[in-house]
Amino acid sequence: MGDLLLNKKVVRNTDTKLDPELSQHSQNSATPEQHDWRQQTWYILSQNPISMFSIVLFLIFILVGITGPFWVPFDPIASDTSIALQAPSFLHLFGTDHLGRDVFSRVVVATRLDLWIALSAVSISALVGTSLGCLAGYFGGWYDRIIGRIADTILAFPLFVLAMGIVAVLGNSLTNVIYATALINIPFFIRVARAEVTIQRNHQYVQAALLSGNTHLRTLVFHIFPNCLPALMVQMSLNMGWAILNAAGLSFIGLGVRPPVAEWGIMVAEGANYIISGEWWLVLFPGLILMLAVFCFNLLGDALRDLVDPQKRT
Amino acid sequence: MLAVPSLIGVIVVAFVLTRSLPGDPAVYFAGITADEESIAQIREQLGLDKSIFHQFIVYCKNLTQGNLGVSLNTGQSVASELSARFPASLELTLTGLALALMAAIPLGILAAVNPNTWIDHLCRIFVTAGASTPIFFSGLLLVFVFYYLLGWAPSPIGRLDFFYLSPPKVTGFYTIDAMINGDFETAAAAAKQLILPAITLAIFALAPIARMTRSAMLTAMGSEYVKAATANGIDRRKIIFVYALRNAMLPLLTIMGLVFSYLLGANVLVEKVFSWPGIGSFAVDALVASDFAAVQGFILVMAVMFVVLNLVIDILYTLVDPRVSIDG
Amino acid sequence: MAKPFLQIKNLAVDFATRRGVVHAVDDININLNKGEVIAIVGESGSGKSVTAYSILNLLGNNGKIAKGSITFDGMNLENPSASLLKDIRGREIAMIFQNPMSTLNPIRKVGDQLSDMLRQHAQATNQTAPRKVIELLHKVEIQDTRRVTNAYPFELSGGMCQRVMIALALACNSRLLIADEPTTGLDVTTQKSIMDLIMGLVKHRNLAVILITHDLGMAYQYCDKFVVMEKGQVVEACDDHSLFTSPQHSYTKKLLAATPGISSKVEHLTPTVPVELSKPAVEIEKKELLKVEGLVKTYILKSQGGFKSQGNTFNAVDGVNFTIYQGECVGLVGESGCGKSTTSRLIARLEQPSEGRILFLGEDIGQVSDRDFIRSPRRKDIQMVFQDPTGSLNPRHSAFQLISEPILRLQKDFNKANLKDQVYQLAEKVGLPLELIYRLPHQLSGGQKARVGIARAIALNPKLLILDEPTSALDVSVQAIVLQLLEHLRREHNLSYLFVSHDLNVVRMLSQRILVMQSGKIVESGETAEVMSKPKHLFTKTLLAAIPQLAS
Amino acid sequence: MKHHIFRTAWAGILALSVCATLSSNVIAASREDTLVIVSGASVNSMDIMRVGTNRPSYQVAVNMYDRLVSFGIRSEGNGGYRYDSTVINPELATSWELVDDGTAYLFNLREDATFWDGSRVTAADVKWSFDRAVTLGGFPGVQMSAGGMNSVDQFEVVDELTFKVKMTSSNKLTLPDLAVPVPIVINSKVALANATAEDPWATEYLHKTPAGGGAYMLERWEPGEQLVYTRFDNWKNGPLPAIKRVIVREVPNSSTRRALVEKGDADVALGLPNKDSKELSEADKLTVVSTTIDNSMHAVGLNMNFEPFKNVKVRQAVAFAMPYQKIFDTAAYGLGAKMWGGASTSPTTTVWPQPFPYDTNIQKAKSLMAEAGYADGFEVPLSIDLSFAEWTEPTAILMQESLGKIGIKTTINKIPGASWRTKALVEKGLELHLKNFGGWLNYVDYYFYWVYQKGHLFNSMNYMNPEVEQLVDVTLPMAVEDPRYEKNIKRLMEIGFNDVPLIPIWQPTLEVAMAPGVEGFVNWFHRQLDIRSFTKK
Repeated sequence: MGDLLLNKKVVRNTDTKLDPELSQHSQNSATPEQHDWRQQTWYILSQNPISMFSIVLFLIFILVGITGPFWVPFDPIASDTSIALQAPSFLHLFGTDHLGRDVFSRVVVATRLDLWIALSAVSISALVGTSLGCLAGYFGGWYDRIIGRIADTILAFPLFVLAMGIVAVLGNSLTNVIYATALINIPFFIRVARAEVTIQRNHQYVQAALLSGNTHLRTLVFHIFPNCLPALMVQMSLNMGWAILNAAGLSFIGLGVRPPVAEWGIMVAEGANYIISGEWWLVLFPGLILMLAVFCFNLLGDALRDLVDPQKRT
Repeated sequence: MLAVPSLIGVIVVAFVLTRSLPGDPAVYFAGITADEESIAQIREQLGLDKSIFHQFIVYCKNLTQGNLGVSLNTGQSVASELSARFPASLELTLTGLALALMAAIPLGILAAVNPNTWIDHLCRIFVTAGASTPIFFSGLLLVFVFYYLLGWAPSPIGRLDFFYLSPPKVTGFYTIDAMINGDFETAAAAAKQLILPAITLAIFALAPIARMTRSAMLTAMGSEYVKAATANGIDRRKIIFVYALRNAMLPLLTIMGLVFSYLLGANVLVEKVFSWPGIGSFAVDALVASDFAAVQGFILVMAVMFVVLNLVIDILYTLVDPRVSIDG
Repeated sequence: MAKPFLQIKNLAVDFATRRGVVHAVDDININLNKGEVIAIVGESGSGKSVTAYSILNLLGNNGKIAKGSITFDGMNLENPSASLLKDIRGREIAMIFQNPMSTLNPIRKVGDQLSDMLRQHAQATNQTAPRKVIELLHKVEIQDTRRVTNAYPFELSGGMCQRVMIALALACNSRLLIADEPTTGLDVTTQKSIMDLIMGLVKHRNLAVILITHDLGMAYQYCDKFVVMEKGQVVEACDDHSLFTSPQHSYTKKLLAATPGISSKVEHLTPTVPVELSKPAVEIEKKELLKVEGLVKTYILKSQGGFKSQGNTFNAVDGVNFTIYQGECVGLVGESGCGKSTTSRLIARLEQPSEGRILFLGEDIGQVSDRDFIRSPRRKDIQMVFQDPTGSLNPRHSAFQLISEPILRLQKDFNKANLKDQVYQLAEKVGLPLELIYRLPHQLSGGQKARVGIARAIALNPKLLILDEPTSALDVSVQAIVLQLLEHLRREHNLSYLFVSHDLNVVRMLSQRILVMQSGKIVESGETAEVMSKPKHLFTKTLLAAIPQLAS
Repeated sequence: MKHHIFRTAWAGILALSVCATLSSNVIAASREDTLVIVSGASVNSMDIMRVGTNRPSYQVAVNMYDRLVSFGIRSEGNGGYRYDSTVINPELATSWELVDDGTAYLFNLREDATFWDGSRVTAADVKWSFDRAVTLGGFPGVQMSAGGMNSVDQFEVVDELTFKVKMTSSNKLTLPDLAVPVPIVINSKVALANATAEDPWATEYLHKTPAGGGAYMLERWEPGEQLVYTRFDNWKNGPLPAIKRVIVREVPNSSTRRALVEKGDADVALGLPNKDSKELSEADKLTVVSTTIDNSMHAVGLNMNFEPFKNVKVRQAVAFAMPYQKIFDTAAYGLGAKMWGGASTSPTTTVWPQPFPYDTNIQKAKSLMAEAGYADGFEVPLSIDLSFAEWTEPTAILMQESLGKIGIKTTINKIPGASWRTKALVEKGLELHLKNFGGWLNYVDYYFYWVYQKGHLFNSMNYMNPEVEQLVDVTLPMAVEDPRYEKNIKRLMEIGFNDVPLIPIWQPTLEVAMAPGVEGFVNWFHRQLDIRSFTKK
């Protein structure tokens, strides 16, 4: 079927599109402005306050992640049992935990760790998943079948349990949490990359590249792959949020990073025991910040998609 | 048929994974005061003294006879554990999914009909916030507010409150079984227990469904056939619900499948919070106790479920979309 | 003077877009009486569709009528209430769109869609609807009503779908029909039957019709009144066919010249004959360049409906033989799906033939697998110009990168210092202004993109250039220039072309010989003049007859 | 189409909620004579002798089966009770005597005792049950042999109501060992009727179906969810329990358990975290029973295979660097008995466990480190068992901080419960770890036997001291009355004090919260639930 589709009828480019952007394009494009994309980006963002919000939020998170440890008011791991479980106050904005540690400082310092987990896990899975997905999408045949089966097999596992299993097997360390999170994200990148490449492969610039003497691999890497990047960026952003949730879930079960390291998921898990007894701040603040971070990445994914392809946004 | 290699893959990976779990089950189950001898005795009983390969052969042989082994942790045969617990998870997941659909599809349509307005933004923020909330966090908050503070919800102690007896098993869904049995009181009690955990799941599932509804509806609403139907003066309601929504169902079905299998996985955390006796909490306990047979059984059931789910989605697809036919 | 049936007065439509407000059309005036057929003609971006759509207020969320009035039979439509729209749409004013396949709801049975329409406008009740549907289908000359009623759109051909669309449009005895490029995307033979059907029904019912088209030939053949639009403005309006004989506006003239007719010549497609083509063409000496023998390409069809199907194959190309001589242009014509594109890809060595030989200067290049051909010294000798100038340019590469790509990959003695000169020369050769050379494809116009594609193809002085529908995505005025460029390049560099197209009129102008293809086979071949004037095969005859001509 | 489905579903849910509100009075009626207990633990078998039966399941042996004898119970005055290891009470046996020069016990069985099916309890049942315990292997065998019972030959049916246990030599542990949950009396007729050739001891049957004559019978057991007991009204082996029906529901989450009992949904909540227990008792609405667990300590283990810990000065330095009070306040919430700050380096009393002579003294710890040649400290992982994260984690974090002050850099290594046993107890490879051991039999020598003797399971420190080896071997079978006994155990304790391979922190407690009017929780050495003594007003 796929090959026959190449034979499909050429629909004449007529002006029936209701969206006058296209028509305007052909008129104005002879005199494109230098700041074209900047204007466009600005316009899209100003049209969509939520995207703007998410980008600002993202920058704040990054900033906090980088600088947080230098300006937090208290040592995030120094305990002082004389002030354990104090409610939020001016001194301790988010209160203190059962060891008298400042929750605010811990939440701030945890930012770097959580972002690092998410970033490294997603980078690994993006690298592996995209490579596999590109091969499957471009060469099809046995590549597609085998890689497709790999993705299916991973997906046939209950993913969270798979991650738990991996951490349980390898031991619960930061690295293993990252590996586990990376592994369960791989099939999503395989799918996106494969789908993207399959679409791009049918574009004629691919044939043009082959005619210009590019080998198949070179065509895939230097011609098709760059055009798949936008879609992959969107996926990466969405998966970042997911990776944070996953790492937090592992911590909640008790398979996360090691104490006394501050991490949002552990803090929620530890705090969970204190809700009923009234120490709500232990759960609430890390939980909210965790939620906000994931929220930010999800919206950021939207914002990126909006910039890349306004039609596709969901 | 296409699922067979995946299933085999799952079986092999699950086997290797569980065998590499740390801890020696023989030691664990020999009991607190066991000595070398009794540990060795138990190791032999469990067949752990054989080579890994041999163990795998035995495992496969048992599998073909429907014998999933015995969970060391709960002492029950894995098959009976799973058959008792799986309906619990399924009932919860399906209820969660149904709640999510009931809320998300109208939201998605609302957003799609008013794209880029404050309604759209609000829907998006609402559902995204839901998807961004860690499932254990929302579960804990719901319990705290609705059970502990307000007392509206029943205690989070599983499928039935104390004093109710589980209805005779027909489907394994307590609400349905109780109604079959004519015991509406128990059915009501079971439904009450379901509400909070199902909402917890639903909150998480809102986003993918609502967003897919929105985008599929936008695509459909922007399509040529909707334009043509509008030009032909077809009623707007009919255009939205018959023309656009039915077409939007197609991508929605795919996402529903994904959401469903994700929710089944997410049960692990919800069941922990709500003491729900499903397969998720079973799996976690088994994993922590290095209880191979139970972990393997769980993974196998989930994989089979995944395959069945895909099949169901395919069938639904063919029902909704005449262009798709069942391919081998 | 009585008010016209439909009057559009000083109409202006604005769209809010990402780049700010766009004035799509401005100051449009159109008058139409009952029984009249008016053509709105223009190239892409001229605003002809927007004009038509504003009548039914189908401007989407971001469009609005900024100025002017639309009066239809005494009703004001420029700012209609919801209830008025409900009464008008489909009942008073009906519409036919291009792409019939996507204009019908893909997952609703044709019969149901027809009865939706009937019931919506109270033309039928639940009981009478099935009977009425069949009546309607009969009216659009569909015999096989039972099958069609129960069919989904994808089960019908494009022509059949368009008939269903016509049935939908005519279901309510509406009084104005807007036909928006109703035959674009259909094969010429189907095109003719559809247009004949529409016009027959229209004349019969004395409807007023607005035909939106880019095809002057079609406008000439079917319409009484004409409006020519360019860039959102009406440049010329004419109430009779004098438009074609004595056009007033320069744009109309340009358009008329650029539209290929039965006798037009490539050098006359522009109002002034370009210098390069002023000299007569040189004679071609018969030196064989490419010889194709028994070429077959078989595809394995995926099963449909069944669980397993063996040996379900399909020959896209089925035993094709032909020869191309050096310096000659050979036209390959056929309708969609006839195998002409596959043939071109086989010869370009982008695909592996199933059977047969491709002799290039006597060497069977079909033996080399498509993967290895990249390293073959013949690779640079066979190049291709693609049909979609946008899709065939990598959106992330600048024109310079695009043109230099084959040089970097294939030129043996390539010298980095010379690269810039080489690319600049090529750009000059194809008439691409050098100031555009570092732009990305989306910053170029359609014609400029086509030039980049051609420059890339000729970068290594290929011996054979395959032109795969090189102008089908372009407006006629641009097409004219590109065709002239191609002709000029062939004469100057003694290139050989295999010109693949569905449009006989276009192929005819460039080709010395023509091959007509149908269902994977070549059914007729010969000298261009010979084939055009004395077609032998029935298919060729139908093809020729179906082309709308400017002057009959 | 879709909408109809939704509408129906909504209607259904509405209808159900209406039903739900109508039905609440029915529940109230059945609450009167039912006791609801929420527990974090999961019962996994009805048979204590089966391989893999977990500790929470011992409650089945306690409540549904009888033993020949039982320990005494005394009130602690706070609504709770504690077992009394010094008193052995009759249960199924009405009387017993030492015969054959003190090498055998002769038991007379109760005449009117019956199993649930009405059949009489005979000496044959006892023999079959005891034979089963020593034959099946695994835990029951080990426990029986702790009381000197290893072989079926040691059990003899004298007549229908007389049963004899023969010992190889006189042993003070034999009679107490018959009072632990393992040597239960099973209805051998029912069991044999369900035995097969491969399974002569009916393990499959008894695993799911108890066959006994204990105070309570099984009403239903939903593994992983709940266990429901009903009273056996014909029980003769003790005072008939007050509560007719007991529901033991599994609620893994401790804060949910607290909430349930706080809101009155449950009558008894077991295994509360110390913090909740403390708060609830301060709130004074519920009865909170907090009793120390006998012969048990939360402690730090120092592995002798780790080079620095071979030096006793380093061990003592660690003992002096422990932030005891902080840990006790934070991890134990002040509940339990302090195990530090002992006055003298040699024990003055025989009370066990008792405070060790260490206190937080960083200065002293530093100088000890310097003396040992570790002035610059060293690095060592600090391993904790994840299943007991509630106390191990805060303790570890506080320790980490404090040890840092004397140059010992630690990284905290969380080990899942499943691997803990292998890594800590079998491989004995954890350098520095937090551990707990509780001896069922309340004797110092018993504790030293398990924890300080070379090669024994709970000696995760690889501690080896010839004097300890010799002393334990001698003292273990020795009667408590023996004058050498006190001297020996004092010496053992002294060695423990000075050598500190194990640094005790505190003696933990069992925390139980009960609704007002509910009484009768018994703190058993086995820490499992005995429902027979509960009363409810």
